[in-house]
Amino acid sequence: MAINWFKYSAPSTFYGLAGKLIPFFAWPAAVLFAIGLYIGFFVAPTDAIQSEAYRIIFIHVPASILSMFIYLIMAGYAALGLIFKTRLSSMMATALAPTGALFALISLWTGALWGKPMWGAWWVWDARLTSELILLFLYLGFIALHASIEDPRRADKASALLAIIGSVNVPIIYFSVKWWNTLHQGSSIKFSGTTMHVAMQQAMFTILVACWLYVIAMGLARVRSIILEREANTQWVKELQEAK
Amino acid sequence: MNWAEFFAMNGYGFYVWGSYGVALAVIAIEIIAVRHRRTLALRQLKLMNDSGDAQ
Amino acid sequence: MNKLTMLGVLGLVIRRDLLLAMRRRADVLTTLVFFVMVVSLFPLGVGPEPDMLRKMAAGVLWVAALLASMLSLPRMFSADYLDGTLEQMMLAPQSLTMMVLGKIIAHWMLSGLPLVLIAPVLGVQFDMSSQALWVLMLALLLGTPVLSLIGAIGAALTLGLRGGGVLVSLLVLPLCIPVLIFGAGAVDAINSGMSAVSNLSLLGALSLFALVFTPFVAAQALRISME
Amino acid sequence: MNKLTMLGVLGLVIRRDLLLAMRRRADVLTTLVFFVMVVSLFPLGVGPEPDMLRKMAAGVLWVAALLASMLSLPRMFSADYLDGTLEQMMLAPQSLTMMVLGKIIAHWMLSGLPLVLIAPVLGVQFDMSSQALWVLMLALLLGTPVLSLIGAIGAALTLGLRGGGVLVSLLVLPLCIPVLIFGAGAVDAINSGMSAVSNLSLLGALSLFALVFTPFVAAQALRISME
Amino acid sequence: MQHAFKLDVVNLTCERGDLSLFTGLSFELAAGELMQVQGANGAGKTTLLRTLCGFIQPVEGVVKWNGQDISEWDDGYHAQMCYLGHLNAIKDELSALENLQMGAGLAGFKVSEQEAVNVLRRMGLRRKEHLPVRVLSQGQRRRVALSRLLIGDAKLWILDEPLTALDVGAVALMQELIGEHLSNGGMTIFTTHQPLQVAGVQTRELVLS
Amino acid sequence: MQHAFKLDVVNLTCERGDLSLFTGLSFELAAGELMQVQGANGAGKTTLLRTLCGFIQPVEGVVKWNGQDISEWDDGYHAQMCYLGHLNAIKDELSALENLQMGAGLAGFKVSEQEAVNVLRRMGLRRKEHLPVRVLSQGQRRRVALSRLLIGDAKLWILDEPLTALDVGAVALMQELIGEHLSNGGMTIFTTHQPLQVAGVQTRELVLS
Ligand code: HEM
Ligand SMILES: Nc1ncnc2c1ncn2[C@@H]1O[C@H](COP(=O)(O)OP(=O)(O)OP(=O)(O)O)[C@@H](O)[C@H]1O
Ligand SMILES: Nc1ncnc2c1ncn2[C@@H]1O[C@H](COP(=O)(O)OP(=O)(O)OP(=O)(O)O)[C@@H](O)[C@H]1O
Ligand SMILES: [Mg+2]
Ligand SMILES: [Mg+2]
Repeated sequence: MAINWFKYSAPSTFYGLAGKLIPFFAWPAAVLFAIGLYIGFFVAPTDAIQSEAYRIIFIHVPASILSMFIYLIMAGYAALGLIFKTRLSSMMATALAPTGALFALISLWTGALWGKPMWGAWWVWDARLTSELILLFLYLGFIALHASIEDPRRADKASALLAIIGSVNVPIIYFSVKWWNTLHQGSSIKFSGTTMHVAMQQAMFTILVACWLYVIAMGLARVRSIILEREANTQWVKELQEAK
Repeated sequence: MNWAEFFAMNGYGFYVWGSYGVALAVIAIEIIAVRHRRTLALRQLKLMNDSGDAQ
Repeated sequence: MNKLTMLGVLGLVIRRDLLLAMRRRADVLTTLVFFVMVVSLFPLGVGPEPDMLRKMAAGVLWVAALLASMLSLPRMFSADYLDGTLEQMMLAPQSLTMMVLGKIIAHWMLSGLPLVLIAPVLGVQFDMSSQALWVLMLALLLGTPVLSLIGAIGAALTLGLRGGGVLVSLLVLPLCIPVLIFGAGAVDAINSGMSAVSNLSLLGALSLFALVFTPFVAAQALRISME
Repeated sequence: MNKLTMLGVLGLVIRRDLLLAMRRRADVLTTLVFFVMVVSLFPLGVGPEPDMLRKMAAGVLWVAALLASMLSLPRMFSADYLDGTLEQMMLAPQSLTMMVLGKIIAHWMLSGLPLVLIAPVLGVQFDMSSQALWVLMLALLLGTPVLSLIGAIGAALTLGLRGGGVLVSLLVLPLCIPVLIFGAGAVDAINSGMSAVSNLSLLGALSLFALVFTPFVAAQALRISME
Repeated sequence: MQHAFKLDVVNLTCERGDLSLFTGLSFELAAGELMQVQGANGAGKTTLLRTLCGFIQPVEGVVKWNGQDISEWDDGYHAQMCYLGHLNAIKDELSALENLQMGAGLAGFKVSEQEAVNVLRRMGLRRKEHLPVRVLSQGQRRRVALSRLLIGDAKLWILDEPLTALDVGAVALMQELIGEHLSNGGMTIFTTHQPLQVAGVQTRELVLS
Repeated sequence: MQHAFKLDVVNLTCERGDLSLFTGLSFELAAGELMQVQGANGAGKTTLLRTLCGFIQPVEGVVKWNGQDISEWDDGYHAQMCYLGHLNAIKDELSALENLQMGAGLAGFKVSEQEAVNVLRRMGLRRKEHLPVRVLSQGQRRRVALSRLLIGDAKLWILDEPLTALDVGAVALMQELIGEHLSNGGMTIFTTHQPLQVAGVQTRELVLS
């Protein structure tokens, strides 16, 4: 059956669709979170080297991975919006940015709390850590630019351009940071390469999936508000039952 | 294993619970913020609808 | 009926500037993020050795705070100048000094206070001890108002001049060097096991002194710039 | 008759911007003096040990160069925007990309080039070796154009926004980090007895890459901002 | 109100750069009077009005309010005058309503939301009260600025090209407002390149070179 | 000059923010014609003129120059038009003369100093040619901006409130200039809140809501 994608890319149709979809992502996310945490804390055994501290990994790694993926998806949506002038994709980009920034923040925070017992320092200027920090700056730049421009159409286009340039730059930044760090040989501390227990892998993977679902649910929920704000003057929004 | 031991996390309690606590708190805040934004949007709409009818 | 009390004027101006800032929250955040960013650039330029970073930390944080305050200075009066509001303020039957003080306080709350609050997090990145972190915060709390107060004079003098942004830094930075020295000195003192009290009390004295004299001077500077 | 050649446009815009800058020499000087001042603040904040200063030198100089360029960025388009000249430029029957390139080149000549020339003098203050000074100059010569080029995009995107000054740093600084790393890296390599060639050629590559792509992107950003 | 209000300009001389704009200018303005300052572009109209406000120090001569030099008045002079220049003195980020309330607050008045809304409606800004001023057109912005005249009880209005960007309806409204102000014992001095007639009042004309 | 010049506006719809300003607007303008866009403050006059320049993308409809959509013209359209907006597009630091020469240069013309001085004199700026524009009065600055019209051979003039801040003499001059432009086969579309009559030409009127 052919689905009319264009129909769903109109904010008016998508608004309702998103509303129906949210529970299908939100509830599984909550359940998987719970399961993942259970496995992580009660099934997975204590690590030989890191003792209990390693359990931070179950939230740290998914948050790190997602913060990077969300940037790519956001830039992709923004580019779509810029090139094909589909308002909905621009709105999706705006809706995803805060969640992405949040995951970057969680990654930094949990990483710092892990680093203290493992390395004896809250923070070291390691390549991975540094590029994660820069990623957070890129998110903040995107959000700040969008927020500073009153006219939503201009805001969409301008921040889309920024996101695209950012994603071209991310690899360059990543490699330069990596190179900078290895060149200096500053800290002798490295990520230890322990092989993981199956239960550990299961816990981490479950939480990763839960986070994915959570991101989707959040994106949809936020985009619904954005649609309401931007289309406030259209007939269909005025006729919405919720606004009565 | 008893609960006290569990929460102590073998001396790493502060780090482990600090991570999960903040992560969950941040997620909770985000959920609240998204809800709040929707409420605000709807309230604004209602205001506009009402004033529009008045005119 | 036509006169507000001195405090009334002060409150009105502060409320007004905070309201305007709330309308563009991005403004407040940008100063903060700029601060964070400048501080984080240093390790990238200097290299990641923790030892060296720890030694530099106080200096870097203070220089970054100085720069962040400088950058937010031009905004103190320029928007009001460009749209004519400043003209109207000078015509208002109220004390201009009080209005200027109000604008300075609002400026500090928006540009100085956030730096004080975020500084410990950045200090941690440089591996500072927790005692040093407390002293750092205290020093910033006492020192940043001086930056806003002295900065107001610079901002008033460069009003309406092109290139004002950099020009104001040029005028104000040299005057703020004592703040930098005492501020960074306080942290260094703690690090080398001495007491930070003398540095901190010097900062406090600077702050009080500036509070008493600069608003009046800045008001005069505004009058000169408006002629 | 009505068309200038591409190079004709480029030359006209550069000449025009340089003429304007000459009318307000203060602008050019302020960027330079800001650079000098930031660099000189560090020894005050960090303390005078020569060993440590020598190690920091390249990093501090590069960070200061980055900040000085950021500060001069908002001026790249904003004056033309505010008085309507930019509008007229977009209506001119000439390639906007070329005009933007002209403005970028003029900006670099006024804000990047002076830094390159003064840097050795400052390097001496930090007790840098003469070889390191040469590499520093070369690195700045290759790196500062990138700052102007990427900066142009930021300046165009934030055109007409309040708080533009800090906002543009926020957008552009993270993107300029590779320049900082390679630039400071080149000097460090020399200092630790290695060759700076790879760092310098990476900088050159960045420069070329930016030269090819950014003027067009900045022109698009301008169009977006003018709508 | 011990005595009627009066503005005296005695033997005023102003220069800008090395150009002498006017010399030995004298006139007085009493309650109920309307004066138009005329002159070609660059004649010095704006300069004169800004001198009356006290922004510019005259090279020679004095401006007196109720017999006393304005530079010797405390804030008493400013409390009784209202100046409207080329610039609108409104904040793009604030709504028309907030702008009016803030402006009045700085001038020392507390204005309730209802009063402010009424004033804005009178100025033809119905349904624009809550929009940020940024999105208003040139003429609408000028109207917001002008609405400040209707708040407070300034006796002396000093208006520099008040009709700029105003459409026909708004011009008529301004004439009406100035008429009311005059009949309440106020006085007005203004410049404009468009004709401005107020019913029942003889406009005095001051022509600069 | 294969055929006469023509501007067609077909079924134009423009929105600002969430406000629909005009819908289905159509008209055409031929050589020698003069059109005044009228409307109250905020009616959308500026928006219309900026759409004709191509700054604003219309929500619907097209603007055609000589039969071709202006967004499809390369620079050919811009070479044949001259827009003058609310902003003067002049540099405070430069003298009137330099401003004129630079402006012409960007538009692709080389103007000798003598020609430029003549144009400025025609605009009533004798003896102001070498002053930095910063010190000129509002009206004098506007005159500098307007003098750009006299350079080059744009067929289509788009003028947004050209008479702002001009005194009576300058208004008369503008009427004369527009008259000449029209009789040379040019066309003009403008907005103004002041009356503007050109001898021997019937002004067409376009009224926005
Ligand atoms: C780009 C973002 C990041 C990614 C993809 C990431 C990924 C990972 C992964 C996969 C591990 C487990 C690897 C192993 O066991 O060897 C790990 C461990 C760790 N991460 Fe991260 N991380 C990121 C950012 C951070 C940050 C920002 C911090 C600190 C602030 C941090 C601190 C740590 C620590 C302390 C460990 C444990 C190291 C060890 O096992 O010795 N990470 N991270
Ligand atoms: N971003 C926006 N959001 C909402 N309304 C807007 C926005 N931008 C412009 N407007 C409205 O668009 C209308 C048209 O403005 P425009 O500047 O075209 O008017 P105008 O006819 O030139 O008026 P004037 O004679 O006052 O110059 C105004 O009512 C203005 O309030
Ligand atoms: N610093 C200066 N140096 C030289 N001349 C100056 C300076 N400042 C102003 N002028 C001149 O002073 C004159 C008076 O300007 P003013 O703004 O008062 O004129 P105006 O009557 O308001 O004109 P308009 O009708 O155009 O607004 C102008 O001719 C201007 O060129
Ligand atoms: Mg004037
Ligand atoms: Mg208009």
